[in-house]
Amino acid sequence: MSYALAIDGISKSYGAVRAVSSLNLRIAPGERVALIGASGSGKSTLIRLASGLLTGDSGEVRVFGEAIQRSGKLTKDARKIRRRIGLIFQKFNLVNRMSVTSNVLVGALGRISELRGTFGFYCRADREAAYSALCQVGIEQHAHKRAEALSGGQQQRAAIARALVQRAKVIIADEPIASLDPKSAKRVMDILADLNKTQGITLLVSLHQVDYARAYFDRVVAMRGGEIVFDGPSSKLTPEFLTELYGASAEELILPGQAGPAETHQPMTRNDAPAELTRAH
Amino acid sequence: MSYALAIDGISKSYGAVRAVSSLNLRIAPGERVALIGASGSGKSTLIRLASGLLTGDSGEVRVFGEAIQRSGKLTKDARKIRRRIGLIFQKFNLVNRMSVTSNVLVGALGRISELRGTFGFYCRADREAAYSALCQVGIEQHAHKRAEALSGGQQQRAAIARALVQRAKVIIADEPIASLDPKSAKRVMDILADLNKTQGITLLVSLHQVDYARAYFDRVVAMRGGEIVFDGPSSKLTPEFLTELYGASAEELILPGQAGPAETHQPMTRNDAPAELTRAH
Amino acid sequence: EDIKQLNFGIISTESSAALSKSFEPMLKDLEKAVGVPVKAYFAQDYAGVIEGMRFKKVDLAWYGNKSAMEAVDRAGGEVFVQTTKKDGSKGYYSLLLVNKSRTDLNEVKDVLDCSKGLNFGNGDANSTSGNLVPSYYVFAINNVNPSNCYKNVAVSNHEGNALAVAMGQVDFATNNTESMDRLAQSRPDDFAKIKEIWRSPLIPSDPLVWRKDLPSDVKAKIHSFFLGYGRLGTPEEVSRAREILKTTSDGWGPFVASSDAQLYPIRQLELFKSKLKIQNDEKLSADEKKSKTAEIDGKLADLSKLMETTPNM
Amino acid sequence: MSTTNVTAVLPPPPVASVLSILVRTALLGLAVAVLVWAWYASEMDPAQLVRDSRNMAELGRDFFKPDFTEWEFYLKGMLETLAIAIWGTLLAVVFGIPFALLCSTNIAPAWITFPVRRMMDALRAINELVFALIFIAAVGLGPFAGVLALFVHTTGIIAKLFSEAVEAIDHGPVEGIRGTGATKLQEIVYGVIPQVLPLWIGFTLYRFESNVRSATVLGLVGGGGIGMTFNETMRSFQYEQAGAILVIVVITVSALDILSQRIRAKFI
Amino acid sequence: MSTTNVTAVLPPPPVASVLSILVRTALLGLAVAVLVWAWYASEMDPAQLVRDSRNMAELGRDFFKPDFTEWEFYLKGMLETLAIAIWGTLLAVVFGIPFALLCSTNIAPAWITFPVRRMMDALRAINELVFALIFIAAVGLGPFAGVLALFVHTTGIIAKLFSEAVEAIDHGPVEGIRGTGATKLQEIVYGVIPQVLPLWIGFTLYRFESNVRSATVLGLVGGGGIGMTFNETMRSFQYEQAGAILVIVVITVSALDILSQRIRAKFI
Ligand SMILES: Nc1ncnc2c1ncn2[C@@H]1O[C@H](COP(=O)(O)OP(=O)(O)OP(=O)(O)O)[C@@H](O)[C@H]1O
Ligand SMILES: Nc1ncnc2c1ncn2[C@@H]1O[C@H](COP(=O)(O)OP(=O)(O)OP(=O)(O)O)[C@@H](O)[C@H]1O
Ligand SMILES: [Mg+2]
Ligand SMILES: [Mg+2]
Repeated sequence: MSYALAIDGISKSYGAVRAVSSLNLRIAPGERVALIGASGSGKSTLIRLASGLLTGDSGEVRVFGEAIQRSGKLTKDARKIRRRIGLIFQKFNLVNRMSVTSNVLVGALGRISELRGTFGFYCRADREAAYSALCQVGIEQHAHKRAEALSGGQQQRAAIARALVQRAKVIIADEPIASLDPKSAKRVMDILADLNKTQGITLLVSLHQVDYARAYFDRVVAMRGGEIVFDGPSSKLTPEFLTELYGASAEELILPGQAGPAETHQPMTRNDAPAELTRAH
Repeated sequence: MSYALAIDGISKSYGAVRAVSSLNLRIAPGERVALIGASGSGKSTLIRLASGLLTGDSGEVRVFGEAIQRSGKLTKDARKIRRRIGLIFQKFNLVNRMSVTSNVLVGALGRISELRGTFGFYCRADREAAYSALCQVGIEQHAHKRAEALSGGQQQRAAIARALVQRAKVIIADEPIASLDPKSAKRVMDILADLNKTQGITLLVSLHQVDYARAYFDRVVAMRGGEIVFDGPSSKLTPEFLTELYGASAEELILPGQAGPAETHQPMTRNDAPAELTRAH
Repeated sequence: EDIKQLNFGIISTESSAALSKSFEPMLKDLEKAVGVPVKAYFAQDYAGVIEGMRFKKVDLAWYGNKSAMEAVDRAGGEVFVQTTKKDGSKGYYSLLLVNKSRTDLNEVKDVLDCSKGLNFGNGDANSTSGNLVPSYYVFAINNVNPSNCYKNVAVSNHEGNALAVAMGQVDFATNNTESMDRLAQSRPDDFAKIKEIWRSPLIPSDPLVWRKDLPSDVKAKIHSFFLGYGRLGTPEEVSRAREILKTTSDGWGPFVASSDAQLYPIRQLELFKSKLKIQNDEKLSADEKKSKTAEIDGKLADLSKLMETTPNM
Repeated sequence: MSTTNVTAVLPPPPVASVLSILVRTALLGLAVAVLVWAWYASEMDPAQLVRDSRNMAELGRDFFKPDFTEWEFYLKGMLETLAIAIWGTLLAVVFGIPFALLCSTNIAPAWITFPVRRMMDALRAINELVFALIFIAAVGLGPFAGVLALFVHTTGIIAKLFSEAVEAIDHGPVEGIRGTGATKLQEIVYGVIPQVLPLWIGFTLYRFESNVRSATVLGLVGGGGIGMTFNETMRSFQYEQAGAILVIVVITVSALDILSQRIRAKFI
Repeated sequence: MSTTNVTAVLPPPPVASVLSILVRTALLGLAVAVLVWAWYASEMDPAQLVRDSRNMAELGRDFFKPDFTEWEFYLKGMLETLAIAIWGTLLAVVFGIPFALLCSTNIAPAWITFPVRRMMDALRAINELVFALIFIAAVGLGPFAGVLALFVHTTGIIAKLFSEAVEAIDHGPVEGIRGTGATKLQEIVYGVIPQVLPLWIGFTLYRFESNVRSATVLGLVGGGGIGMTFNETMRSFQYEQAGAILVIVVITVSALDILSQRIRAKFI
């Protein structure tokens, strides 16, 4: 069986900054993986590399066994492969001047015929899928507004709806709940978890909320300085490790004023050789 | 004594949507106020109204007794008054094509002579202030990069540094820690709390993390559908009220998988008449 | 008025590269004779030179007949000498051209037949030889209005018209002898496809015009320079000047004296033209037409009188 | 953690090498030298402008007594020109858009943008008269040759202006579309066009307006039009008539500009 | 909460009133009618183009034997034109920027933008020849009059193009600056200009290039230049020489375009 996502020795530098440095990561189909790490640790860069929106300086990315990029070049199939990846961006990347519905319908482009997609002749089923996705994230009443007229959280949910419409096999999301209130955040995470459970969709989601990572993901990958410094079950995420990861005291990290939940976890596992300790499948 | 921020009966509609509807809010100098509410409840609109970036359909906003807008029109002094308000935007609003330093130095414009500001002749003290603000938020090593080359969290911190350089008497921040990892978030909140304690700077900060609201703010204002539905000490924020506010079960809200901390708080206070219950000063 | 520099406007109808080079020696000699620097401007459009003269920014100019008329009328100019050709002739001819393959078109009356539905390539409204002369001598005299007579009247410059005839785009077109000489040299193939079916009376060669209000001592110096150039002085000087003239512009002989009277025939043509226009103007009532035509006829009569009393010699 | 009082030392700005400073100084010097040279070569003399400014008023006044007796003729000329400009511009836009995309470095690879840009440069650089002549050879004198000449020349301009707008877009939305597995064309349709549309509309109406004003080509092809009529009135010094034509052109251009604003407003 | 399976009903799109549908249909019909009218008015006949395309090739071929014997003269003409275009464009940019800002509906209020836009419309609409004549009256024949005429005309164009770029900016950064209490001018300097700079540079070099090519004005003022020389070669059917001049112009325009790209690349 091939991995849903297999990243081999990928690196990306911006001038002197090594945003991602010879990183390996394998995710099996149906896994739920959370990606955590301090601001600037390379999460977004990794996600852009994984989806072939950015080409690395070296290394390879395979999705269900097919390479999307190899040695700094996109493969011919990159576009086809991307259709299987539902992407949610940190900055939403909506088209401001289009309506929310049009933005969401774009998710169907990969599925429908090229000609119909190009001219925007979506069929009824596509429109229904778009509407149902908007309902799922709870912004159906804004369907006809321009994207730029939405509030921050509404925009983020529109971007999520676009990825839902895509019906991808893998969803890669970059801080999908950063701008959401607790209820909307929970709703979005529940949708993703449900997709995972009922349809076996693989999830790779970057997060800052360690608690969400614990609650919704069985596996957590932590990055620092472009490298993976922890890769294991979320139950092994101890306050001590988090202290090391972020460099502050553990109680402060999880949430100010409540050190409680951390105590229930097992002792910290610090992992400096992430490749070897990657969960076997 | 005049209020640091006094909002009287302000309303703003977008077509049929009443984003903010005849809202009253008074904040005394030196207060720390958190603004919470579901996505789309009108937090950003309120913040833009308070800073005079958006004119309401009616109502008045006064900063330290001076009106910045009145009955849908900016006053003549709006620009001068804005200098006293440090603003942090939900979407950062940095100038992508300028360097981080230039973006942060812009915070000094209100302070220095118009001519010098227009031509960008900042003096050494301004540059030092900018650098020190970058250090405070922890992105001094990115000072010479273009703003768009930063990661999401780094951009957010650059925007915060800009507000710090402004040395405002009031800081109004729209989800300043949404894209930040726990450590950076804590660091930013600590800076703000410190400014409040040592310099008496008034804070109005919108947040989605109820726990941060509890830990850092003495007063919480909750919005729903453009109106204030709670205004009181953060200790009174009970799970029951939050359930009502967001419409989901309380445990789910605070954080999935940990209902613990909520139990230590006092019983819920639901407030449907915010104007009367506004804390007296 | 103190003249520190003579501004010489030259309407450049041909290669200004060659033209400016060819004028250089003569202008040098002029400079010596007048004692102030001479600055030449080669403009393609006479409007600028004429307006320049009106506002005393141009002191001296070489114009075509029509533009000289404008300079005299609106810019305080005065004709003082006339150029001649190398061979001594004092002018050129306007032509009608057809394609050699058109055996049915051989003389003027062939193209005056309005029933044929011919396509006519006319010259620019302000071209003397391309428009004015044929309008009078071909159309006005024969009582033909081209815009009613032909299937299509296209307007172009000389070259465009010649090419249109060669390519068969129009059935006949106007032109002049000078343009045809150039065409024969540069595009003999096209030239060979064209035949001439009509030639106008002589059109006087171009005049030099000065600003009437130039100081009289300057005027005197200029006048004597041009008239004496290639005529007065030692035999060496004369032959040198003649050599220079031969290579100036498209080859000149010595200048001959002239005056505003040179323009009388041109003015006549213009008046005839406006008369024609009034007659064809459907917006005018019969009475208006009559009074306006009478006015023009009066002017024409005055002109004829002038031509008798003060002819241009 | 309390706010640390950082010793306020400016981080050293990225070091500019001696070479790059030298190069910059040299470039600056060159720019100044070119400006000075051009000043003298153009015989600039602002003092004279002030000294004889009364002349300008005198000449300008001639145009301010517009004579509209021939207004029907002018209007006819305006309509002729509009007809030619409409098709010349429309064709240019239709053909210019694909070329513009092929010229944009953020859409096409360098080995395509380079030759296509040079081709577009040539279309602009080669005088409209040449194209007019070439088309006269094929279709004869008349407005059609004018349409074709305007079309070819305008294509070069549209391609350049459009492509520079494309190069200045925000890449986020395009990546958003790309991430769904959309084809290149779909990326353009959904990610690029919505962003550049207001600018493209503005450019198109600007070029349309220029084509309406353009007289040279139409003078050559014998296509008639307001520009030619204007040139004729100028040549015969009928400034009153010229003034009247200018009034018509100014009104047309203003109308187009207002139209342009209203259309763009829908897309901004 | 599990994902609800919403009955997939499309929300009714904002209702278009019967009136607005009627208006839209009418506008569409009008547009088609105008296109059809313009088609016949321009005597469009694509078939003829194909039929006689051999003529085009024949005529075009004449230009492909460039004759460079006079190259020094052409180069001199090119330099003259460059000098005039440099100052004409530079002045237009300097004066055009403030006007562009006053034309931008997102910067100035309507009671300012409207009259200023109409003024700029007039600068574009009034033929360059008129300005050239007016300046000749003040400063006499020569390149300076050409500079002034180009300057005035180009100002109208620059103001329009620049202001449309300004109207298409992202407002976020501007609000970011405004929030600090910056003055209007500072908002423009820090919020607007960085966003539009790449486009502005492109427009400036495009207009510079157009001014280099512009011959009409220079023909009138007797300022010389390559455009005039080109017209002359065309009039005397010296297509080989014309071809040589075109080669020089194409190279210059390409060089300017490449320069434009390199400068813009620094700001994109
Ligand atoms: N420019 C606009 N045009 C139309 N509607 C708008 C516009 N801006 C905001 N709205 C609407 O007004 C409401 C309040 O928006 P606002 O941005 O204030 O919400 P918010 O509380 O900041 O939400 P979030 O937490 O998602 O940022 C939303 O329903 C939004 O769709
Ligand atoms: N285009 C770029 N040019 C230069 N440096 C860049 C660029 N993009 C990212 N970087 C740098 O690469 C590093 C990793 O960035 P990345 O966006 O992957 O961080 P991140 O983990 O997503 O952070 P955040 O949580 O703040 O979004 C950062 O230090 C950032 O400054
Ligand atoms: Mg990121
Ligand atoms: Mg908001």
